[in-house]
Amino acid sequence: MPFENISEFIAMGGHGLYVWLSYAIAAVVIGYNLISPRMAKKQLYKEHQRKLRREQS
Amino acid sequence: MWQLFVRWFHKWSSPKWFYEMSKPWSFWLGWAALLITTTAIIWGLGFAPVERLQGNSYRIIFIHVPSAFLSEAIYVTIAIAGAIGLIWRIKLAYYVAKICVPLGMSMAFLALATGAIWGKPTWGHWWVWDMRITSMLILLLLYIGLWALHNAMERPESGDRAAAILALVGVVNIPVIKFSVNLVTTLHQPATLKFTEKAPMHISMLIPLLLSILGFYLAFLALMLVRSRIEILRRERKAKWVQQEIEQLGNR
Amino acid sequence: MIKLVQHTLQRELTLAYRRRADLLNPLFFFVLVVSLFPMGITTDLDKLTEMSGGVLWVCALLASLLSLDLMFRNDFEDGSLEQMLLSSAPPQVIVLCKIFCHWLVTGVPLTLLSPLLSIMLALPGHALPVLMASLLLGTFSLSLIGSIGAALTVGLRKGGLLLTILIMPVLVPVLIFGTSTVQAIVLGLAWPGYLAFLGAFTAGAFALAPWLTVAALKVSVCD
Amino acid sequence: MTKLAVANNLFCERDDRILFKDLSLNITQGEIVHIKGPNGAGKTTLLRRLIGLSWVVEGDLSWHESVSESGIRPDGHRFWYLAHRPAVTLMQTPLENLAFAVAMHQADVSEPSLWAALADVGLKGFEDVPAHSLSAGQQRRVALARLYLNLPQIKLWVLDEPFTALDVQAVSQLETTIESFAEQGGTVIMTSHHGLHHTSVRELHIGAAA
Repeated sequence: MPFENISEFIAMGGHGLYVWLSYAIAAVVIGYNLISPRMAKKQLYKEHQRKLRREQS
Repeated sequence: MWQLFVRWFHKWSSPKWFYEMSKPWSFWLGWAALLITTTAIIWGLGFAPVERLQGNSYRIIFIHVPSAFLSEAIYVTIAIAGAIGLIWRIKLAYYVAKICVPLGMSMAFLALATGAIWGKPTWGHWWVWDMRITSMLILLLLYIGLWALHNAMERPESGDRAAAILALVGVVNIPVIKFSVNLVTTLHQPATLKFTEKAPMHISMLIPLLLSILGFYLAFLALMLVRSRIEILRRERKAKWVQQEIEQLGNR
Repeated sequence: MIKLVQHTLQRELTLAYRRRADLLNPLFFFVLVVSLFPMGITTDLDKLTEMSGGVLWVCALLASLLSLDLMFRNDFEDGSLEQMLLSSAPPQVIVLCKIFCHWLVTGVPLTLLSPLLSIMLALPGHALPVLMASLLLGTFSLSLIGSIGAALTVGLRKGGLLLTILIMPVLVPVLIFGTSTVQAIVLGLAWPGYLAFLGAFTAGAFALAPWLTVAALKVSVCD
Repeated sequence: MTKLAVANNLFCERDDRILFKDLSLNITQGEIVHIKGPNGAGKTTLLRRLIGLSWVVEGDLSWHESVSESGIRPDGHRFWYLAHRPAVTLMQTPLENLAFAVAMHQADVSEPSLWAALADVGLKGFEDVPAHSLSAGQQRRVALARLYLNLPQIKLWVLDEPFTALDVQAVSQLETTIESFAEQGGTVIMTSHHGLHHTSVRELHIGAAA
């Protein structure tokens, strides 16, 4: 085990900033990639609804 | 054998077939990717031993290397899909190529950002004109070009074809770019992982790294399928089955 | 076929002559930007010698990028371009003629101008022939690769900036081989290898660019 | 008579709007096909599809071997295409423009015939003037001059609005030329808002009017 306790794990032997910053950016990028398909689906649905309404009126 | 392949190819190149058949695939691939990547990252962050020279900062490798690998693989995928589209006029190939662009772009960005952050504890600078970082920057620029070209075209069909041609130009150039960048950058360490020679890494670091690479690839495949399905819905709007499918989106 | 090549070259060159004001702009740009460098960075001749190759190369690259947008634009707007694609001769031949003329009227003048600017940047005299050779080759591959970008963006109203974004990353090897050649001779190292890389790159571009350009032109014209 | 071109199930859509669908088209050698339709009906697009200059139209099309080796689109040296953009380079003289058009068809035409063709369209005395100093009608005539060259290998004219910007006299002259070309066995496919008065004109309506 490289780390004895949680604070050592967070500190990463003085490199905590770099490691956690990297992982934070990774989380943001991957998170965006996971969420954006959902947003796109919603957008498609909304556009479809708008089109239906336009055709009805 | 060839006949079988051709039939398989034709089936999968039909948007409707692809839409139906890819559903379970993206589901299982997605869960597998999540499981494997989480395992790899927990292992890499908490349990892999400290590297002798770089200390704990080397733990960035578990996202840096997979994203760098993936960004190059995605560019090649785009070029191949674009070529298939240009040669056989298969719309689905263009859709795949198109949705791969933002995926590849985000991976290139991630590789670049983590590479730069890693550079600070390793070399003492946030940015070093290292061969691999420089090539990654150029790859990111190539992605931006693809994306900009696609957006600039009025008709999406023209954008598809234009981007496919540009991707071919880029993919031919990638090895030359790497070679030339290698010429000017003297300050660099040898590539960490080469499949052709024995990796100098310790096995307890190598396994989480390989797992992480696998997980990233699986996640890419899953996301590619999901996004392709949305692109099919968007571009094939006029088809009746697509409209029914969009209706159902609201029910979920 | 030979007649067609003759005709196309003649047409392109007379057109270039009649639109010569357009052609002078890249040259002025080249002179202007190169002379900005010493003012912006340093007037120390020793330091300038060190960077001269790179500065000349970057500026030549930017200057000829400026003129790329016009490669097909006029022909696209007056309809000549679609006639070229309909021609019974392979359109690749016509495109190659156009690329060659573009190089003749931008790359070659830039090269001819470079001795003057190399004096301003204190490039050693013995490096000059190598600089000019590298610029001649490099600007040709720039015209070749640039034609693909010009063809992709010819249908867009604001194609100029996009063209730069598309083509810049692909031109990195040209820049690197070119500056490395010049720097090698300035530092007294072996330079022919770098020049050979540049030559190989140009040969590759020569083989592929006409086909890709025609494919791109078809996208721009046919859609 | 030989069927020059057969097209089936042509379908075209622009911006989610269907311009035409299930359009079938037979073109026989020696006839004048006049494609009619309101603005924006897809006439130009259809013409461009016929000569292989458009990818937006779906459907089957085959050309007879007398004008096309590949069968997909007519060979470049077998036809003239007069487009909406007339391919007249303004920085060049009418003579240079005509000579270049001929060169791209890889045809051999003597200098005097070029002069004669330009004289036929009423550009005598303007041969060496830059085209940008000509009027709009004269510029159209520069493009039309190639139709007066009488090249034997040309079997087909594809004309997109050939009467635009022409005066009454030039219009009737062009009509006569088109008719005599058809009488000699040539085929003409054209769009125009102007009616042609000729026995063998076949009108084809596309778009809303159909």
